[in-house]
Amino acid sequence: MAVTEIPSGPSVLDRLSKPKPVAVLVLLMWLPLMAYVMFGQAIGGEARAVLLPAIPATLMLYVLGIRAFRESRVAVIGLTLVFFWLLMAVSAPYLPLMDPNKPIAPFTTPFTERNDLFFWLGTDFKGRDMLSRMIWGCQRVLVWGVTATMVAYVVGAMFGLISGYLAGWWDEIISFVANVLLSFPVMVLFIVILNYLGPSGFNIVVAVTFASAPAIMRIVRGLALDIKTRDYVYAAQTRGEHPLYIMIFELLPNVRGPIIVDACLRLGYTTVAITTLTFLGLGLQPPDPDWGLMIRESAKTAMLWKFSYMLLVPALAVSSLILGFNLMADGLREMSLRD
Amino acid sequence: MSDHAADQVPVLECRNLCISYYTRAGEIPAVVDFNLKLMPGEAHGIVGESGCGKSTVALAIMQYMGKNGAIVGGEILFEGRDMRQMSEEELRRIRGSRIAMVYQEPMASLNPSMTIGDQLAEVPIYHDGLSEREALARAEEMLAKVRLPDPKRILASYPHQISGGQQQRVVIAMALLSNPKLLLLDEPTTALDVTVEAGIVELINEIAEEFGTSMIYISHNLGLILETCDRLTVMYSGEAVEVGDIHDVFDEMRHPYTRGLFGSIPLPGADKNAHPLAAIPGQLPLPHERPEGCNFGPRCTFFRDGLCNVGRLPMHAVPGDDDHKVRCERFQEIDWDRDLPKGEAKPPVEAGDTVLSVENMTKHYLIEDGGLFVGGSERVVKANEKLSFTAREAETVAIVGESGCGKSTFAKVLMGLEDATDGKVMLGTVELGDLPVERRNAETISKLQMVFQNPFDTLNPSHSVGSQIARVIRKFGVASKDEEVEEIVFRLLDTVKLPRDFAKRKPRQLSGGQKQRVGIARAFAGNPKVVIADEPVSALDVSVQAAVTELLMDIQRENRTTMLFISHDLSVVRYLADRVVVMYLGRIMEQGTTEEIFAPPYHPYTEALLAAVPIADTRIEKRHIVLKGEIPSPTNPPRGCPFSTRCPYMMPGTCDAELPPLRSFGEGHRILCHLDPAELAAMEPVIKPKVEAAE
Amino acid sequence: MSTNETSSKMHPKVREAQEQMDSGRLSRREFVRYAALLGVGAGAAYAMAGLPSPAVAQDAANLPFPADDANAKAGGILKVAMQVQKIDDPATFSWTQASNQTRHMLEYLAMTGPDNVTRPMLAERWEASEDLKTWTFYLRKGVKWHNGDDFTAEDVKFNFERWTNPDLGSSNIGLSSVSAMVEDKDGKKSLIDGAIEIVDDHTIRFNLTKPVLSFPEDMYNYPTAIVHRGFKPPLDSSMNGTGAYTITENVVGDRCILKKVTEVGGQPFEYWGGTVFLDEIHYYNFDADNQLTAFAGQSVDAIYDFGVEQMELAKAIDGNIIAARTAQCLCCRMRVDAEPFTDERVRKAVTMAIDNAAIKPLVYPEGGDVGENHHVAPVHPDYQALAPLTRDVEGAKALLAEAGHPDGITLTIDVGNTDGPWHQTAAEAMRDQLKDAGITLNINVIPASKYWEIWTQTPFGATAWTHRPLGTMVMSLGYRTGVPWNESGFASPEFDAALDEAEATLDVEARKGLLAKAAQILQDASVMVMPIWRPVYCMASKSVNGYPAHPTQYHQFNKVWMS
Amino acid sequence: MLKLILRRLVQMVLIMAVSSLLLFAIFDTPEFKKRLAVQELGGFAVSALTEESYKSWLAARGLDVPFYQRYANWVGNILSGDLGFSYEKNRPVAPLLADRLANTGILAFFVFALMIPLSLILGILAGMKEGSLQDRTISFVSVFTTSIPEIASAILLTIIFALGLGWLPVKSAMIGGFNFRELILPVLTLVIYDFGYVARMTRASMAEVMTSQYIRTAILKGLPYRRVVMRHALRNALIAPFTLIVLQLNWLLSGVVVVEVFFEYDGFGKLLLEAALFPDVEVVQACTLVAVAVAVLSQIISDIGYTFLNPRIRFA
Repeated sequence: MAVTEIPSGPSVLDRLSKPKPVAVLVLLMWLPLMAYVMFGQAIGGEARAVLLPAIPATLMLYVLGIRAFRESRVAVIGLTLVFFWLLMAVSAPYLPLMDPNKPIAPFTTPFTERNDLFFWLGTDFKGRDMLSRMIWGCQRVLVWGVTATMVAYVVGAMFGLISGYLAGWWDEIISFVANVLLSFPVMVLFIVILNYLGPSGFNIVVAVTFASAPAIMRIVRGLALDIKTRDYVYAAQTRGEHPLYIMIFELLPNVRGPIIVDACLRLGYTTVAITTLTFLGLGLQPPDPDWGLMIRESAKTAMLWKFSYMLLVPALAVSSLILGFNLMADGLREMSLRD
Repeated sequence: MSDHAADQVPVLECRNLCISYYTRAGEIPAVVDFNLKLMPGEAHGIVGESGCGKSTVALAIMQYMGKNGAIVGGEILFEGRDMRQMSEEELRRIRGSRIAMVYQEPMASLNPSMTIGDQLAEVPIYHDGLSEREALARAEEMLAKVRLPDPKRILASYPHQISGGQQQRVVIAMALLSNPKLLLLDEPTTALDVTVEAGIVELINEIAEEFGTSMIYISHNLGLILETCDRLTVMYSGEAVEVGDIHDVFDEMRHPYTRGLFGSIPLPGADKNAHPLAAIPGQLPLPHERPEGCNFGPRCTFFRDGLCNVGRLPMHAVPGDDDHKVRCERFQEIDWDRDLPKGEAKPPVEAGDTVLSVENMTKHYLIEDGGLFVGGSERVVKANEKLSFTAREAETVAIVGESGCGKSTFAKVLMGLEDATDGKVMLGTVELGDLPVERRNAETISKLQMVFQNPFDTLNPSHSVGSQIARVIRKFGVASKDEEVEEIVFRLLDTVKLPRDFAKRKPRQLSGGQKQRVGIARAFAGNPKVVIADEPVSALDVSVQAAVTELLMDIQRENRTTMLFISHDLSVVRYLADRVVVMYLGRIMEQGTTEEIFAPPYHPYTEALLAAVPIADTRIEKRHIVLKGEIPSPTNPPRGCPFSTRCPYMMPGTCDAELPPLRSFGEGHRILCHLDPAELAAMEPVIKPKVEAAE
Repeated sequence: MSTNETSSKMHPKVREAQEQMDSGRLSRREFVRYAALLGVGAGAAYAMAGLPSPAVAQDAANLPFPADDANAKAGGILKVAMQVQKIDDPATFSWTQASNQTRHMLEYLAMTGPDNVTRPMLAERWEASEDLKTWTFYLRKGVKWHNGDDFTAEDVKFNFERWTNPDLGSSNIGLSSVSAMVEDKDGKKSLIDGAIEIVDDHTIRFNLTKPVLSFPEDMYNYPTAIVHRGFKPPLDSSMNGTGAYTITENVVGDRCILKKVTEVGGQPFEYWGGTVFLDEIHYYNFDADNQLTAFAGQSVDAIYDFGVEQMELAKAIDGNIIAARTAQCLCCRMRVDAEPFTDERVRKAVTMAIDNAAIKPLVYPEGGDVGENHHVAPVHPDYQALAPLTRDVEGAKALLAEAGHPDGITLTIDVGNTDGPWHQTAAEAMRDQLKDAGITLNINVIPASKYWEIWTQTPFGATAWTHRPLGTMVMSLGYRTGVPWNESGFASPEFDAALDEAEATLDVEARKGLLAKAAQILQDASVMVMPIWRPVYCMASKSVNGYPAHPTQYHQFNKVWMS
Repeated sequence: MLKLILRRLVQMVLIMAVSSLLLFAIFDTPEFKKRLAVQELGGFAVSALTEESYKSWLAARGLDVPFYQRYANWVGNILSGDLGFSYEKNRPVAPLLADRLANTGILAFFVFALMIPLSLILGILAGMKEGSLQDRTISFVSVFTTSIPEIASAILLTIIFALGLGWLPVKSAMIGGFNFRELILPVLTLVIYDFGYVARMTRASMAEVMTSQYIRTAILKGLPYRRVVMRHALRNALIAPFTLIVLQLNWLLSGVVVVEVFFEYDGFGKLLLEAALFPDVEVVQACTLVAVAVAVLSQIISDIGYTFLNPRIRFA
């Protein structure tokens, strides 16, 4: 009877009274970007048109974000850094940049003119414009990093909820698997998985999921263990709710808050991981620009004071994005502590 | 003692003390214009509800304001010297030696990674320059003075190795080590069980006598203040509203809030039908939303526009008594004898047929002492042992007991979250004992609902109030169309006296009392037959408690619902219960009607419980019974009678060997005790009116 | 050996060649190489060609090495950055690097110098019969093994027997000289009885089943190092060679240390090849990413090989960059049996839309040769230029339209960067050019090891082919119908016939023409885009003197000295 | 306690068994074997091999039997102390791994020697006075440094100290034997990334302790501030960082990969990456086992330490 009932949403009242403009904006920004980066080639010629709605959406989200975070200066700085790169990612095809893959004038130092073109950040060993590569380079890191983190969260949260709420054998098995995975140093896990699957964005998602989900699962499990002792869960149990309903509608929304901070930090870790793996040759593959790839390629060619800009540019770019995520996490934590 | 010689210097004097906190929202005044004069040997109580600033005062006296608090005005004179002018070093020398403090949560107040001996010895080492050995010897002596058994063992223990009551005694010993002039006690017994609390209160009173220490006793419990203090300050929302001799304030209160407080607490004589509680309307203002003029104005029945809400109100001395002051502009216009707050009397309700019957219900847990693979030992925890009682329609049955008595387990079995090990639980004709909630049908589930203790936990913070009530309505099939459900949600909100637009609110926008009302609405949404109320008001402020209690009773009365009221507070139980079940360590020690329970013959445990509960009524005299020791752990209960380890009537060889017989005294009144029925019947009442009225 | 002595026994083909040279059909340089192969001493050959002989020692020893530098100082350690591989069995080496590790310990019968002329090494000289089927090698006397044994014909025979034993799995069995001593017996290859004759201790004769001109050249192929007759793999267990140095430590992936051999069994060791200057030769394993940095930091004195992408970096470092022309290339071949390349018009459109001459400077701004979409390089002695290719975008579009792709076509090329990121650069340049003809080229970059798994199967792939001394060699390895390395699936009886004819023709000029015919067939079939013949770069610090640049990247450090 | 350690060890063995079996299965695909052949023989040579000679090549390397059989052999060998043979490096795994672990050990030693005092002192200074200027400065610096991934800080340090100022060598291959100067950049890189994290955790722990009620008790007992911090706060505040630092061992095994590869330092991480890419199965196996062992052992150490430092558990 009650056991097989499929849980329904919290309530009509709740749903009707709350339109979610932020969610709509996030989707407007994210889906085109994801489509562009993951399936840009498949879309073909005018793929950049899909990014058109994403640009205003990103700007609006930024304004909303600033308003929401205004209490914390740290968070605002972090948000600004992250949104700078998001904006670059969605608008790169529309910016007056040179083709990031086109060899123009090799080894042009920054702020010099060559072939009647001015190179703000110089060019790399193939003569590709560094400014353009840096800006285009954020697309793949952002898209794959965020996607990987999201997937890891979905998987981790799912198992965490099951493990924490249902306990017993579920917990034993899930916790053991998590322990096995956590016993591998992250990089070892990445190397083994990517080596097996081969390097690609989708496989990075898989690898990050394997590496991050156990930790997320532990956090969610801990939260679930705490929340399940709350009276409202007790109330749901005593009115005979299905465990699935309790996990999704009673636990999950309350787990959400604490893990947002963690998610921001983890976005940073994932960005580090993707850059590092790409540097090691296990991550994203050339020729499209990517920061890790820029480092990888330049490490061969630029180990000299006068060429060090080739390494410096991607290194600073990736650090600024990670700093953005970390500052956001810091600010969010600070704000949550104040409440 | 009331006429002090003029040359006597007060131990402590606060003059126009103002304390503020600095937050994002700016400066929030926590305490405004606070005055206090404490003479040597005097015990002064500060009473008030949460957020009134009473603990802030204590910490301000210690000059310990945290990083965002500050004393913004006034003076604190300790033995005539302004503490605000003292250097850090001077303060350090006073703290712990001249002024000492006892805290609300003893466990958190002791360093978990240091032995008690080390923590105690520090005080004489740093204040009196004793060597470590001397200091430890002094500590041991002091532990003995606070009646701790085996002081040597305790010195070597870490805080977590001793019980909560013992921890509090350690904290008190620590405070007394340097023989302080002034002792600040900040809710020292709130975290403890009633019978343990009684022991601590007794100790405090003895200290006051033995050491002659001046004390400031902070509490929300008027009864405790009455038992410990000479003078009293009543605080409301950052201000002292009434100050005076304890008897003056209790018997001739001159502030509407003070009187409201007394009206809200169930004193002996209150009765849910004849003399229901009179709740103070409204709720406490938030610190940054205090009204102009009198803070109590918006809730006050004597409020007068243009008088009470203008400017800052001063304290007025009550004519004829300089020591008695009130912060009220109209106290002289009010007829204090006539305008007593009174609830509306209601006709008593006739109990109907038996709805719930529990028969020999037993619940045992198996605890595995985890071995590496197999072979870990198993222990049985007898959470509930042979519980038997019945509850009739529209009846309120109170289940009384302290922590570990098994009342929560019992609720879990009833709600179907645990299976009974043995025995029967019948709801009407449905046997619930081995019917877990997943296997119960919607009708059975909806017949049995629960109101929870903690208002902050009872509602899911992520969903709106309306949706949480609506879910119950749908789930129990009361209605399914959106409009109908909405209509019922609104009606329920009306019933619990909340505005309809609360449906859209999230729980965090509600106060504790309001949340509890929503919890009640939710419990009654499925038209239950039986409602289990697990300490529904114990976490609420006194002035709000009454309103919620009354609401609960009204709805119950209207729906003829059976209520199982779980509580440790005998005052509330006496007020609202029709019948009472007293539990101790998983067993029912005594059950009967409320009158039977509160009059002899008592079970010795009931007797001790009654004696332990502080009563805020000067006209009542209580017998003095303090139980020794602590409640044993349910995982390791004593042999024989579970109460035998603490029972003043303990008969060695009998009580600690065999389970006592169940003795019946008239219909339904049963006592589980070895004592002779005659002996039980010969007991004197614990509470009786004072023969001689206090002056 | 004097010039006269040589000329008295001069091979008739030498006279033929000399005539060709005189009539202008054979370049002087090629004559020298050719004559040397046929047993004429290199010095004599240079003399006959009227060319100044490079500074090769002209003393009686007839040494293959350059002459001693008068300023040379003995002593010192040469440190080279190179991948350090395992060296269990020289006959089964797969990579040049391994042979470089052993080259100064284990020596060869012949040695091809940087001038592409092959000189006798452990052999003192050789003679070929007129039909080029019988070759007699006269071994150098006085060559000692490090264990004190004399080097004899037995040693040589032992090596040939090893190579021809298919169980060993040596790639030498595929050399045209060695394969001409092997027969198929019961489906198993084995050495023909009597193929190797020991004439005396220092003379050995080989009887071949077919004429082979390149026998001496084959004898400097990297897996043909001569080991002691008592050799048992692995080499590490008993280091024994004829060279001036011996390996004292070989840690794979880390270092290989060679030290000068000074004494053997208490006796001083006298190296047959004259003075060597270095005390030690060290190879250190560095990632390509790090080798130039290590060089700049003076951790090493020389670099085995660096990619063009590192050229700017190398230039910025103080040192000599040494470039050599090679026949190493990137063969962007289309599989003629895979869609859409089954349609010749599509392939043709691709090659027509690409301007090889424009790609080369993008990939290799310095050095290298422009490819002609077939597999014979200008450095090959049998190369003959074809009519220059011209880019024809409109023509390509028209062909595409004709083939049913009027709106253009999307192709994907697999690039493994097996030889460095320049593969990708070349592919990107192709992409940019193809765009003009409406061809969208997706570049699928995959890891090198992955690429080797699919290199023969992928429809469109960029494969790196290494240097081989002869055009006929590589053409028959890669494009004959059904051969294992035929990665394009190209099958043309016409081509096979032309190639057969070229291989059987000994007349150099005729051979060139015939090979050019085969090349033309390949080019016309548009099987590949071959944009570039790449140069190899190595680098040595200024303190390294006489560091030779060899197109095959073989190290010869006997006369190198450190200042 | 002993039981807990035993349980952990059993768990460790179980995890090792499961993970190594998985690894064997993973590396058993024909693609991996082919890749191995390509690495050893060259791409051209492999495709010229006949089916038969490829099979004999597999047999020569013992790759022709099913992976579980190889696994069984391998386990047998492990139990008899033989960690296997490296195809790539052409030598037994045990001495190879020992060499590399020793190098990484040296690296780790200096990292910890620098990181522990630095992060603890900074963390305590920051946490002692939450919200003060010194707290905000230290906090910001530590967020900032943790935001620079190893690869970026390696680059920055190299650019500044090696390429720019020329004070330190660019690479750390140590071909001339152990050279302390070559160790500085890798150590600094790891320390910069990691100390911020530990400092922040120490700060959080210290700040939490400083706002706890027992610290209030200690202050209101009239103890000097020094005594409050040193005797009451530190011990409790250091429990969490201690366990964290021990667990950093596990992190370090990840961090060293990129640092060792970047600086060409012959340690465990570089070995692992090379072996995985080769694919040198038995080396990967051995490395993984070591990594798991380090992870589990550090957990055990951290558990024991936690118990030892925390009387609440020690005398439970």
